[in-house]
Amino acid sequence: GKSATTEKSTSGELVVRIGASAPLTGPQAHIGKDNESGTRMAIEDANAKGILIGGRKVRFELISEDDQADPKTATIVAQKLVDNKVSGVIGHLNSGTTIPASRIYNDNGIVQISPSATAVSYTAQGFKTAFRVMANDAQQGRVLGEYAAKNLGAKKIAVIDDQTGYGQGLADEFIKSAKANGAQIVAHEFTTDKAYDFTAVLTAVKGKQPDLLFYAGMDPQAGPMAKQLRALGLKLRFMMGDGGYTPQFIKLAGEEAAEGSYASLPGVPLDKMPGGKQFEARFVAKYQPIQLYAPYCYDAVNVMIAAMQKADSVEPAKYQPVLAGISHDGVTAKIQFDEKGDLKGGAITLYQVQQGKWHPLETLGAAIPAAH
Amino acid sequence: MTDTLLEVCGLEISYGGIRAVKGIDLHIASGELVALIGSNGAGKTTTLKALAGLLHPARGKIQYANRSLINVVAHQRAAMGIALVPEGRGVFARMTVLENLLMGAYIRDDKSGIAIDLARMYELFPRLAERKDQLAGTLSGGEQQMVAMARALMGRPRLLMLDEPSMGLAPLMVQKIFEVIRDIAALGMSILLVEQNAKLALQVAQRGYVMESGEITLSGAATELLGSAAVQRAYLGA
Amino acid sequence: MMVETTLLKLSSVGKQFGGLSALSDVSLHIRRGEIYGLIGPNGAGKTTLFNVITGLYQPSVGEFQFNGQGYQACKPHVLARAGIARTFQNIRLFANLTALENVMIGRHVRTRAGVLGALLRNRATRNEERAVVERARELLRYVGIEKPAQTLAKHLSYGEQRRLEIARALATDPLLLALDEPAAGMNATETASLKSLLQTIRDSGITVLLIEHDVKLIMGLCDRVAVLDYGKKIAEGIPEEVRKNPDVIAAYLGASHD
Amino acid sequence: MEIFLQQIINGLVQGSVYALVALGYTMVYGILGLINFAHGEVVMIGAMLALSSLTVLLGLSVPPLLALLFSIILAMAGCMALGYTIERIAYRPLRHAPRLAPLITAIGVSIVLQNLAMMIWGREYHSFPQLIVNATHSLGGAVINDIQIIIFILALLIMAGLMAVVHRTRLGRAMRAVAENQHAAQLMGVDINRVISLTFMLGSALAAIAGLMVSANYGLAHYYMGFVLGLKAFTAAVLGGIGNLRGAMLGGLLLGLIESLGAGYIGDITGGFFGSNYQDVFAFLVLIVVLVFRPSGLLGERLAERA
Amino acid sequence: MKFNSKSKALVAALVVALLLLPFITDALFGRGWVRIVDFAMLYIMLALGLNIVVGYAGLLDLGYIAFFAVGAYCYALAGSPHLALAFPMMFPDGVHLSFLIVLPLAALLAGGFGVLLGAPTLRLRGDYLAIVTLGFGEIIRIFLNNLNSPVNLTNGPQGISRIDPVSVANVRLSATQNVLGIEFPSVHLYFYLFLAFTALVIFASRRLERSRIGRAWMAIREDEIAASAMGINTRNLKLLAFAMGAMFGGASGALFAGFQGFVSPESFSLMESIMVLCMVVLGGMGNISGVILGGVLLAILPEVLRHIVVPLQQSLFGKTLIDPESLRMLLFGTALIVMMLYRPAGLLPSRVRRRELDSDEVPESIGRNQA
Ligand SMILES: Nc1ncnc2c1ncn2[C@@H]1O[C@H](COP(=O)(O)OP(=O)(O)OP(=O)(O)O)[C@@H](O)[C@H]1O
Ligand SMILES: Nc1ncnc2c1ncn2[C@@H]1O[C@H](COP(=O)(O)OP(=O)(O)OP(=O)(O)O)[C@@H](O)[C@H]1O
Ligand SMILES: [Mg+2]
Ligand SMILES: [Mg+2]
Repeated sequence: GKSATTEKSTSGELVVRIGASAPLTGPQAHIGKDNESGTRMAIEDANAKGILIGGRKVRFELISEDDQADPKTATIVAQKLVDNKVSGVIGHLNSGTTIPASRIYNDNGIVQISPSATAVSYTAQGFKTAFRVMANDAQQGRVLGEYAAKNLGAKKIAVIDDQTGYGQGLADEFIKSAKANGAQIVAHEFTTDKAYDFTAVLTAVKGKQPDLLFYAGMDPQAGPMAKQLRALGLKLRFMMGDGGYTPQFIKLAGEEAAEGSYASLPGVPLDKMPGGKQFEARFVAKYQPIQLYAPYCYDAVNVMIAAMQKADSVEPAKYQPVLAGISHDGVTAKIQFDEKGDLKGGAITLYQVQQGKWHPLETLGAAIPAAH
Repeated sequence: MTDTLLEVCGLEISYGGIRAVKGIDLHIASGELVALIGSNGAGKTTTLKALAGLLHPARGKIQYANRSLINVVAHQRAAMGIALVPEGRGVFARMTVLENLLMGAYIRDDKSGIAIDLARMYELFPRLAERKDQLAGTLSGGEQQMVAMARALMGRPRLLMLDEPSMGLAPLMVQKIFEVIRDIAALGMSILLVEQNAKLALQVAQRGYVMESGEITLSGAATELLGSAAVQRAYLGA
Repeated sequence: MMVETTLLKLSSVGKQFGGLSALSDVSLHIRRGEIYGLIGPNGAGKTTLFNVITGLYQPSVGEFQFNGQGYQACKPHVLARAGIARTFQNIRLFANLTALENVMIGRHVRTRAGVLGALLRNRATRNEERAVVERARELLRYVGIEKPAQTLAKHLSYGEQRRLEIARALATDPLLLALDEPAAGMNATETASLKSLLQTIRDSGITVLLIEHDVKLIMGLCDRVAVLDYGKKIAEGIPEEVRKNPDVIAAYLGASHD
Repeated sequence: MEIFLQQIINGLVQGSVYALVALGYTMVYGILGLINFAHGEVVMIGAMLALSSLTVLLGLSVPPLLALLFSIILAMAGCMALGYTIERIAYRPLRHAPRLAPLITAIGVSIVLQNLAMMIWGREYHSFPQLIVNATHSLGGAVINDIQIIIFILALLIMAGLMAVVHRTRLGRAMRAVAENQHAAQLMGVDINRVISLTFMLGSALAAIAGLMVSANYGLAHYYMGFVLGLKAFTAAVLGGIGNLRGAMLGGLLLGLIESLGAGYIGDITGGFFGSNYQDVFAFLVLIVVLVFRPSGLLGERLAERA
Repeated sequence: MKFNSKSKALVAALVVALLLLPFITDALFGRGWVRIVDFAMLYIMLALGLNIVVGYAGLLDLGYIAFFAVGAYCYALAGSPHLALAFPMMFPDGVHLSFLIVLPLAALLAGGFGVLLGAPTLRLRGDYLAIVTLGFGEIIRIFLNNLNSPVNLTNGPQGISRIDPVSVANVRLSATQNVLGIEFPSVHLYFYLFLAFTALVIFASRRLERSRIGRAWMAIREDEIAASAMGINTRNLKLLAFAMGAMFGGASGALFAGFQGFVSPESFSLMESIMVLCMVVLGGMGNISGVILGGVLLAILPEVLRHIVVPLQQSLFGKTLIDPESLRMLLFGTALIVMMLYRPAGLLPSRVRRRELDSDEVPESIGRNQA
């Protein structure tokens, strides 16, 4: 059917619907809500600005749906957003939901920008409509592995992943890169995204005497893991991907155990970006401390709107080619897409917990060529 | 003249839509042994269950010791001195014989009295004394029947109701159980006895009721009933 | 000669439960066409013996021969197919199925339709189904409970349930029908009608093995009687002999039995 | 060796947590034959109640130990009320219904409690305040801390206490009688509704303690924490023989050990072919093997069915 | 089955209504709802399969979704480029078998797994069986989640994407088709496919229920010992029940994979097994119409709640006070409880259950009647 259309409201405005989807119930609800808030803020900002497209004032409307982090529900939600004639979709949070939904958006010609799905296969399906504003597993894993082996000089590395699509993808790429840079992987252990006792795997890791432990997973696990790590007397460096870069991590680990941990986050540190600090201040005032991907959602909406403005159309078919070639200054990075829809040359910043706070160490990978 | 302990008027009980007991009257005096006989499915068990409070009658009055039993639930009736030895014995299989007997005294808290009664039960049923630490579920049928009776007696009931105590018992054991019934009746307890072995039942009882398809069709002195041609034909296989 | 007249032969069968010897060294043989009674005090091992010959328990020692073939450690369904059917002391009907369905299930072992037959419902299957229903109705009539055919088994009265168990057992076309206290809970009149039913069954050529505490029934019905006590066979013979046996009187009948 | 010892300690601590929860499962199962799927959520509510109360009290600068004591009592009381309510509303009306009906209401209760908790306490993970100095002890190279020791001892004590209640007291006898035959129990004068309610309340009080222990040990609380824990505890109860208190304890400890040894050594045993990602497979295989040989669990009574 | 003219008309009306259903749904509620209806059909198939195991044979299975998973992965591997990764020499483009071959294959494979699961559990009863089947379901999920190494068979947690859509006789169901001037969008086409299969499953269930096999299952459900004494080979028949149920599950799994185009282990979690069980029990165990109703209700209820929670609050309080998503799940849980309390034997109880309940309604205080 016809994909996206617009409707007139009484005041003669053009109402443009933007869909958003993330898990709002279930164990990941706190991150899903964070995504929703980031998206909402961008839309409210745009409405406040009073954007004109096709000569008419545009009012953006958010349609947010709960995909429960479930692939099947994600397709239902996707179909519903299509039914609701959204002009674009910001979502989903997980790769496992983003991929099945992307087929539906593609079939209906609707642009999708995922703020946080990192699986390489999302953009490898050949869908023109699929974009993301987050470095994929390959990009991030490569940088992290290199950093661990080269910059931190780790010789013997242990890896734990949470057996989710995200964790496994990241861990695999990390291992490849760490090995390529001369480190030895002495253990690869596993946990789940619902666990909170890691003593057994950590003890197993301890037996292998690594000097660095990389955890590929999210903060609810990373926090307690850091804590138990110290309790078990493991003396090594603890490193995570973007899933660990949260205030929650420090809270759950306790400041003592969290101290010195590393995490990465695609993009440039917020306070180094023009408007980044301001975004953070406003976001915290309005909602709550940033959990994780709210800035990426904010950027995703903005880059989408920028493309609409540039194309002077809210029709996906019209603004999609513009989006593919856009260059937009977001709060997380300068956003450009490669031919697959992946973030081009995405910078990745490494952070460390120092005195109970995340501090940026250095920004890497700006020169990394696009994956594959 | 002894006074009436239990009086039942127009008792009616149904299962779903089916009326199993259709408005019966009966009464038991203090210290009396009354037999209730009738063929399969006549409604005897149903009646006893209703008296014990396990079923709610659709209609009718039950007076016990001059109190109405409507709205008195089963465990309260037990506390009032009504005991039922159910069809199939209902012993607590995974509890020992002793624990079963102590369950019988659940409503009491006079420790010394319970000890005395326990000794009395072991006297009455020496077999149980031998087996007091055995799990009741592993006892033979006859032994379980003894447990069930002793357990009921441990509550010092004023009214003891027995539902087919001889079922599945070997002849020797039947004799034994009936001796016990006679003994406890002699101690002044009121007893309502349901039995298929109508002859034995009417031999120990003072009065009897005959029940058919949910109705009382005959009643009277036990000896009279034993002699009645109708009873002989229907229940004694004569 | 023995092979032809003997239907069931137990040789030195024993069954142990933990330390308890429920059956020890029991040998007996049942002839084709007779009604064989099994009596004994409570807990003597009668039901255990039933469980052994119907495969619910595996004997600890010994084996038995049925219809000329030896059995040891066999599954119940194998013995049912071989021709042993039983009733249960504590009635075990399919409580939530109708009387008719209960008997139809008894036909299972003598019918053959499988998944394919069920799905295709071809001529053979349809004919078989029809025959099953017919036979089931016939058996209900035979034991005298055709009226409540559509009643759930658990809503039948006690006597009806006992009869239904017999009908269900008969539906398996048994050579040996084993009945565990069929008259328990029946009054004298009802027992009398049961007695004539059992005679009819015997006359139709089925051998009957009967456990009962109703001495009158046993003595009036059985061709031969065995007595168990503490898991051992203490007497065997025609009713008149057994009744006079002092061991039997001491262990089971009691002095004053008429 | 030191690693092995540490894995044993890990297993015992985790196992004690399972055991604490499994005891509650088993009590309810023992009396009603009902899998109380909502039990895990009661554990979670216990942790959350304790957390809230601690937050408030510590905010009012109440001394930590006093705050802890009060919070334990509050959590227990809250969970007891909750257990009573659940039984009253969702299980009692179904006591004579087909066997699976209460299983469905249990699932419903579980969903309701989870989402209620999410509304009340939010979606995020809470860190649980550390109240006592949690000293670490070294044991032949392996480490164990105070909270872990407390959990282990508490689980044993509670089991012993429950055993004493069930086998020595009048209430315990009544509970067993109700479990076996409600009909006959009533005839003995037992108020079965009261006994069942008490059982639920007792089980829920245990759940509150378990919830508090889990949160204190791992330093977190979250509205979703009950589900997996409940499932593991249920598995442990079955492994030990559901309905049997000692079985719950044994099953819990065993499951904990199986998990930690599995996670620690599957990789080495299988030459790296299977790793700790197959930890649950290993645990379930042990369970299946145990049940194949002992169909009613390790300590479950094997009442060979009388025919 | 014989119909008189009245019921013939009824059946005809029903058929017409079902054929029009996707169009009506689309027109009234939008295409998203057609997709929901499609999923509901898949759930009905699943629930009917589980009904054979739980409802007929009385075997409580908490890991049923595993068979759905086996079917789905079977289809995914046999109809996607994925195997090219693991076996580039053998399958340079992956495997792309025809739907008509893969479907029976998936069913058979799942049936085989059913037997595999059944075998060690034969001696277990009730809740012990439940936990072992639960474990089995988890084992399958864990394997699917981890078989991406050493050989990448399942692609692990990332799942398999780019699965071929179902195509029958060269008609691709993933694209809108034009038949006689009427446009049939993809979700409609899948609806008809699922409808046909559901009809098949219903037909098979009915025939099995009223057959010698079905009676034997019910006998086992009622009393296993008595059943075996009646000559029923309980072992074989239980295995058969597991296998039949698993085959239905496997077939619907294959349909799911083709419909969704993506499978990952997340879709086969324990919660899914529990939901399918809820459908069976809540609808009315052992009764086909009940199970169908249960499937429809539980598949659609959360979606209905998704749509009414916000407007409801707005009309009640003028604004959205309570977070709509948790309220939705809260209401769903409450609905489960209330429906069960209101109809303990299921919404449409089977004949047997219905009568069983009648007799239990009166004697309120009677104890558990164990056999
Ligand atoms: N739970 C029930 N549901 C429906 N009908 C029942 C139920 N229990 C008993 N009945 C019916 O009620 C009637 C009376 O049954 P009851 O058990 O009281 O008979 P009884 O006189 O004790 O017979 P018996 O001598 O066989 O024990 C019978 O027709 C029986 O089928
Ligand atoms: N499954 C079992 N486990 C343990 N002991 C058993 C089992 N089955 C039977 N027994 C014991 O074996 C002995 C014989 O029991 P059985 O049931 O055969 O006696 P019976 O002769 O049928 O007695 P009744 O006349 O009372 O029915 C009893 O002591 C009984 O407790
Ligand atoms: Mg009776
Ligand atoms: Mg016996």
